[in-house]
Amino acid sequence: MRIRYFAWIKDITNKDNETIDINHPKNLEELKEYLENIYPELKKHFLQDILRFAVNQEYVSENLNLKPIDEIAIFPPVSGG
Amino acid sequence: MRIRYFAWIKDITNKDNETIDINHPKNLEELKEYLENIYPELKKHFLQDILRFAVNQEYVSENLNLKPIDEIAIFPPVSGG
Amino acid sequence: MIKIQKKDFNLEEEIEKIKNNYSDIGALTSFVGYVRDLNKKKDVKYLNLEVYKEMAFKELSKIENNAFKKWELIDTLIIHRYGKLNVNEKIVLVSCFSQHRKDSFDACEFIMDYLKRDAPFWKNEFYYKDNEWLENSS
Amino acid sequence: MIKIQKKDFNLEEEIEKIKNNYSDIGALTSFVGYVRDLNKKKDVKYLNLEVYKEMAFKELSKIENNAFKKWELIDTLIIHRYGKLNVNEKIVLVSCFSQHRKDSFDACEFIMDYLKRDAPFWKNEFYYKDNEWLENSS
Repeated sequence: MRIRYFAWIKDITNKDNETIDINHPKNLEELKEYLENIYPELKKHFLQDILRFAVNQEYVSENLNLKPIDEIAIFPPVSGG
Repeated sequence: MRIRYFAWIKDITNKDNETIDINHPKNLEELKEYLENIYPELKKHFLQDILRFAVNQEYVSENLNLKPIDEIAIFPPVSGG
Repeated sequence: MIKIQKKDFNLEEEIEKIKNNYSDIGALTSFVGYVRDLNKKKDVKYLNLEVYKEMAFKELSKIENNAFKKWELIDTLIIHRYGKLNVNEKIVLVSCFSQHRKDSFDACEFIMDYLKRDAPFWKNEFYYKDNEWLENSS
Repeated sequence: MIKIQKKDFNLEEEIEKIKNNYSDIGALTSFVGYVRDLNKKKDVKYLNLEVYKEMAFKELSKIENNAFKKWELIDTLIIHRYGKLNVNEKIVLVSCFSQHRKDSFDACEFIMDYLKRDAPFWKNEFYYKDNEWLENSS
């Protein structure tokens, strides 16, 4: 599955996207745990519940199951307009 | 005093303005009576209370006293915009 | 700024002329009114728009001033045309410039509402067989 | 129509392109957002505007569709820029075309509110000494 990062999330991950190929997380909560291990700084932002998640370009707020072909995006509150 | 007519009022008066020089009406009610005599068709519109009056380019709804230098305008409801 | 004119106008140019004077504008709401092809279920050929010009300036200035009292505005622009206007032509532009969007939205709608109610313009709408003086509903 | 682009746009041209397709449009409300010279009490040099383009199209389409369900609209136009934007440059245009003005006013404000809340754009605002990622207040 492909993970995309936007705005200041990229400063934490040092990349704007990456692909997780094997033993992929089964759902969003597992993905968060997986990413917390790689990027410990993400943990506090996950805990504060300020970030937004999109699966295949749609907002998700529940613990959706993930498929290997999904594109998951993680980003801070938006500021367009 | 100068009287100005707009929109379909001009079709009743057959002019878009006229000047009343002597023995001028002292107030708006006297002016209406004066004009009703010249243009009988105006009477029903005055009675229906649909027309609007402006003295020196300001709306008036009361029986304002008039001075010889005043410009009085009589017109139907507006339709700009 | 208030302009009452016969000729058409270019939105980009008119708006830029105002915008160029300020760097603190974050929001602009603009309303444009057009001549429609159909009104009162009749095909419209064109409008003849009459104005009481001296009073229109006074009345639109009053409405603008009231908007400035009610909202945080940086500038406003009102252009109203008169004379013969064909279907699809612009009739009116109201633009409200502010720092934040809520002020510009509310002020623009307020100015349009009062312009429709009080500004001394009259539309004489010409159809294929006859014509009619319009009245704005209040 | 939704456009997500780096380059600037001309209001008159973009609006006329839509307006030319219809003769029953009587009302157009447009909102334009600009880069301001001052924010958070700091002098702004420029913005870097980031977008999640594929999602922005989807999200803006949803918002447009919701506006069409709620109001009598003839057409809508949303242009949102991204990349480096200097002070005074346009960021966004939302235009709502309808027969009557109330629909265009309400729909335009609705689209702007939801665009600000949900469309995946991020402003990285550069001041003279530092920079900051902004967040829209909800």
